[in-house]
Amino acid sequence: MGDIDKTKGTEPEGKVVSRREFVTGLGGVGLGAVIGGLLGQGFFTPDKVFAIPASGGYLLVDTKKCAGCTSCMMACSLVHHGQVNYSLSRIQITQNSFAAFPNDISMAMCRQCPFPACVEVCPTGACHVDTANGNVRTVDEAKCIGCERCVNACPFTPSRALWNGADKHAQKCDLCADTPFWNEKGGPGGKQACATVCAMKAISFTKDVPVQGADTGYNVDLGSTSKVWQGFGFNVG
Amino acid sequence: MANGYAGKILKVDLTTKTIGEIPTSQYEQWGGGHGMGSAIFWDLCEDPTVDGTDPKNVVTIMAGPLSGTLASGAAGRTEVQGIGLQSMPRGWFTRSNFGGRFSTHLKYAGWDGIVILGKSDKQVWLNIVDGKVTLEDATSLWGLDTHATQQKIWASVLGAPPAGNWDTLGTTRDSGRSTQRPAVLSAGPNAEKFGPWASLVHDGGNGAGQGGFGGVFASKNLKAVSVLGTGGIEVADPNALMQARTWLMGYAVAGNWDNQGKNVAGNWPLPANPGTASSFPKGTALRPQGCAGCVRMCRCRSDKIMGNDSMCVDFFTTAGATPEVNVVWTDLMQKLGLNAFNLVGLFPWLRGLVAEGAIGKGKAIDSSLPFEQMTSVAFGVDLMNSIVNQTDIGKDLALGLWQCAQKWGRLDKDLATGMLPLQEWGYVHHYDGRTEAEWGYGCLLGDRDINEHDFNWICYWTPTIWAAYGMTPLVTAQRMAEIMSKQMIPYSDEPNLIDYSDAGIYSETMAKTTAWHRHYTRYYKQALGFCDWNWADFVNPYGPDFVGATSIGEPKFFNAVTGKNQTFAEGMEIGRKIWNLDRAVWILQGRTRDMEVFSDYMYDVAATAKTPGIPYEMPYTMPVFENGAWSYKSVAGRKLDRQKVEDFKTLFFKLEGWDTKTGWPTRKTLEDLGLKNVADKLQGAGKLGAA
Amino acid sequence: MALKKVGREEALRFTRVVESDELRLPGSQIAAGAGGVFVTFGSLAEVEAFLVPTTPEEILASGMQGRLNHLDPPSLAMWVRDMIGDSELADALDEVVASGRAFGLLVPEMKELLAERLAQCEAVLAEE
Amino acid sequence: MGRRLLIAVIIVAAFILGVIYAWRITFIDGTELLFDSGWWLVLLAPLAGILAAGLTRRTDPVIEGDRVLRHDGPAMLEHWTHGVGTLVLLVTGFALGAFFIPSLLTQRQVWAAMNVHFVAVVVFLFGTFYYGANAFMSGERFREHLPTKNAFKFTVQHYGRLLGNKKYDMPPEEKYFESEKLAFLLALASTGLIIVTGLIKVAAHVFDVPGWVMFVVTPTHDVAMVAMAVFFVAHVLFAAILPMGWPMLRSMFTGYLPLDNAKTEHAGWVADLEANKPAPGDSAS
Repeated sequence: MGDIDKTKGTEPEGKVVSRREFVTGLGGVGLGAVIGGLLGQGFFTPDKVFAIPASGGYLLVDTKKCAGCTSCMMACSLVHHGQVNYSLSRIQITQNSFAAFPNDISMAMCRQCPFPACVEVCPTGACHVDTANGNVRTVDEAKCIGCERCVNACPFTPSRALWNGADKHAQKCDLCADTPFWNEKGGPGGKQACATVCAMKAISFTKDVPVQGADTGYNVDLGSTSKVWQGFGFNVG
Repeated sequence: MANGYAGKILKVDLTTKTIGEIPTSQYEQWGGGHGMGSAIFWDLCEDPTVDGTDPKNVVTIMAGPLSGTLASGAAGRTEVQGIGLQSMPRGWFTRSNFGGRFSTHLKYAGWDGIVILGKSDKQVWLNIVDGKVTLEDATSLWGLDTHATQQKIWASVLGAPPAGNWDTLGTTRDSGRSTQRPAVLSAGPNAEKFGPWASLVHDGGNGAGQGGFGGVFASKNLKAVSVLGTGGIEVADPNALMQARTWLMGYAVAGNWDNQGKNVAGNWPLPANPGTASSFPKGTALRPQGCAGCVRMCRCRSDKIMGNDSMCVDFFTTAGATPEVNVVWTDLMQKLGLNAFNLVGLFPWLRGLVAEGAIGKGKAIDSSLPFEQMTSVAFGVDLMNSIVNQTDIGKDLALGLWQCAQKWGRLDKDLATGMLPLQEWGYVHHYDGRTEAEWGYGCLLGDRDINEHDFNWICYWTPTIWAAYGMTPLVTAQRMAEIMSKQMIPYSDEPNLIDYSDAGIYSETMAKTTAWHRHYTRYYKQALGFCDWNWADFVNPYGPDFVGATSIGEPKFFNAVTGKNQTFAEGMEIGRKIWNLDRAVWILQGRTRDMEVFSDYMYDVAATAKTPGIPYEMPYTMPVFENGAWSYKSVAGRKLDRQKVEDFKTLFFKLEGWDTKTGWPTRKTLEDLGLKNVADKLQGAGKLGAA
Repeated sequence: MALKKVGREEALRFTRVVESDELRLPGSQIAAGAGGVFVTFGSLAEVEAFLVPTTPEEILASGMQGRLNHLDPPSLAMWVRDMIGDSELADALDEVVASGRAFGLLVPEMKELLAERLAQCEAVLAEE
Repeated sequence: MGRRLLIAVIIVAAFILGVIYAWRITFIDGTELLFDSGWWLVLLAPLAGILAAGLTRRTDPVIEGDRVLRHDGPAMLEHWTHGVGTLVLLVTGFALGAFFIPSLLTQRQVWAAMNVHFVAVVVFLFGTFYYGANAFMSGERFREHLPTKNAFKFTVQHYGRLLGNKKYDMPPEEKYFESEKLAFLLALASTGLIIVTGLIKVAAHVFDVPGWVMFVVTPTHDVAMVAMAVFFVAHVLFAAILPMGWPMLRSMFTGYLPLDNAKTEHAGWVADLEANKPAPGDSAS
């Protein structure tokens, strides 16, 4: 520091640290602290272990009972968003009239995975396990930054986490824990709109972890034991 | 505005290739569907007297406020209107209606309906993805069947065959996404060549068959309409809609799976249960399949891709033809886009001609079709192909049944005997106007075979089946009459509305029944889209004391979705208004009272077999009120009396406020309905009814 | 009930299809959705195939797909006697009809009789 | 001069490389979000700015013959880092889709925009805190930006004249126009808001910030962005688009303003400099 520091002149008498010294110190020390901290963390703290509680409930679907009426999709968007809208539905039914039963319909419901990739990859904790609602895996819209990692991370097709282009956030099945347009208690402890409106009883709710079957659904039979069902003679379980 | 409407109606002029829109609010008073369609046709069709193939013909494909919602049965229907090619002596302004996913996607794409004007100079198909509407080249699709066409269009809209993944429609992150296949409505191969037979087919087997709209499409050089919607429809009261839905499920198997004591087989069944296997070969693995938002699921999909989405008369059958044969015929019929109901009438006619020795190799009507094996797969296949390719008798049949009979010089003869079962307007006999009066009158005073089973299921089918086994229904005829009178607002004070006795079918009460049916179906079924196999729900095993959902259910859904506060009676009044507007169109087309007569066999031949020496009557048991008491009685073998039918028409016209001489509405009637402009136009044409 | 054995030319007669100028047996196939159509039969085999034992519950539970294949039992007996010339079968049918029960309840027995006769004829014709 | 150019080149190169890296990383490895992996840079950048300020020696404005030294090197550094950073932040920010505005980017481009946003954040924070620290050290460099009692009178006079109203003559503006000083307040406020809310948004990548906080923070960030955009557009308009600003624009590269231009535009300031009393901002020569 070759030249004369005039700042002293502007300092009150008796002051031991000049503003410049303070600024320089703050910058230097802060810089050091952050880098040190980072290195320290890098070296000494072990990687965070990813461990989360199981969901308090699951949607169970029987693809062979699905009639493809998509009422579940309409109900899902209706109770969550106040509108009927396939693209906002957290359960997706896809069908092809020209395919052979049972491959003509697939039911894409969220499985509330034990190790939810969508939650794991979320950079901001927006996609999280909602401990207040039976550990259902859901998205806190306010925290979503729109990176769509959850959408891409879902191992199933179509992705169970979906992008809401209108409100610009990801969303997924919350087992109806948060349904502002429906006067029913939802969530693992309550009712689910899709199961409520399903005329074929192809969707039901269970609290025990179902056996994760193929992408098309679980290997379950929700109806054929019913005498009514048998009366129709579909020749399928 | 959360009222169930998308807010705009798509207007496509094929001549000028211009895409426009009409604000839905302009037609909201008509409810939707048929009401809006008729009003739009009235406003936009310069000349309703032209033929259906004329570029001036206006075709509307309408959804309604309930389309795409959870309003069961109403969510999935789409109403098609325009001047048809099928009816005789002229193509009346007519309607047809199909199920599936089409109106749902139309609404989600932001449209309450489609209006098609003019004629394209090139073969095109209409591509709708949300707000983006384009006309695409259809030359490569023109000769394809309806199924192939749909699959080609799916791949074209999505850029690749559907993979069940999220497709981004548009380029940006926030443009719409969907996992769904576009909903496509397609005409058959070169449908212009067999117009009166040509239907419009959506998915596997949702067809708008009657009227020949496939031919109308083709005449406009339009092959298909595809729509994919990634948006939504805001509902006025979502919670009320959820409640209405679960409430209605209580009236169906859907809400009573565990109710073994009351299951359908053990009690009075519903008009539509989950699709049944009875039309399929034994052992076929099936799923029930339903239109968007349904609770009934009346169709099936099979493990052999047979009869997918088809139902009812799609499995048109002829004696001895096994299900194995029928499903093959059904799928071919759907692919070719042929009207199943014409085939239903064609078979008995051909059988008669064969029995007469009038048709066959070297016969008066020369044909090399294998008539010796009419129940074989081959016969049906050859027959249908002959119509579509205009080969053999197909080149005459393709003109339409009536026209063909005329060409063969058989029309009067075969209509007199009923061997050619065209009950009225050249439409194939469906339910028998001689016995089930409201059905016959409805057709005669309208434009087509009504195909509305509201009374049919409860008053005819169920009693008849029980009677065939020597049993009576669990609901007495008297109880049935009580229940239905209560529901048949505004005629609830009339106790004898379902009296099908020999006297009853000509009575003023039957005029009221017929009027109620016309008004109810025009609004609730064809404007709001309530499905024929869900509604009217008069008598229901799950309802309190067997009382069905009708008159409570319809407004419940309508009000939940639209936020309006409409009563059932107000809806019936809109139905009357629509019915009068349609009447006005027919009148401009040349309708007069004296045209409204059944084919001769309805008056001269009882509903009996035509085998001399062997008496036979088709079973027909219905409720009658005779000698002060209700009962279920066989009314089979009844003929109609010409004069009494004419007297009935007079009663009916009086009731409707129409000129009894001409059957034309009076100015007062029209103005009371707020149809002054209609009255003026009729007057201008010199066709206003005299007060 | 048991029908007497039939000889070869009887078997040929009973299994014949009536000529196009002969009387055919009328019946109807009525369907919930599609309405009713008249049908006629020219042989025992056709009639046998047409008769479907079922119950009203089954038919009604089939919703719009429900169908009833119907013919007039006395006429059937008459036609079998006059056109097919099988008086024994005709008598047996008359006996069934005589019970006065409704059509639907007669179907199984009528079908059984026709089937039995047709089986006999088949067996006889198969011998040579 | 050479040293200054070198620094400039280095900084510009670093920035460009950063942007390129941000873009490439997005398309090579779609899971890489710099706000995740590099959040700590967001902490280092301001501290680096502060430290740099502490080590910086300033040269005060002085008349050299027919030109006036208006901006020393550090002034240009803080201006351009802050300015270019802001520009990139605004562009990427809007591209990401503020409020109800839909993003016009594909999913991948959204990633890229986020990563480029990150790089700009680092540059912006460095520059902004570098200025902040400088201002902190020399009250005058801060004060000279603040409006005086003349604010209203001068502004009316100044722009009245610009608009060709002869009854006004050019007011004796200081180093900064009174109007600029007014705008400075807006810039100050919006910058402050953006930085605070922005840091919270970054923190959300590291800590579990409650949803309700983000519910407030995100819209606030957007509002501040709009305010900043308004200021930015006005600034560019007056300083770069309109011809009257061109000499000033040039001086932001050369450091010098033609004396006569300064005399007409900043009479008050030149008078001070000529009066040769300790010039305003003469706190660090």
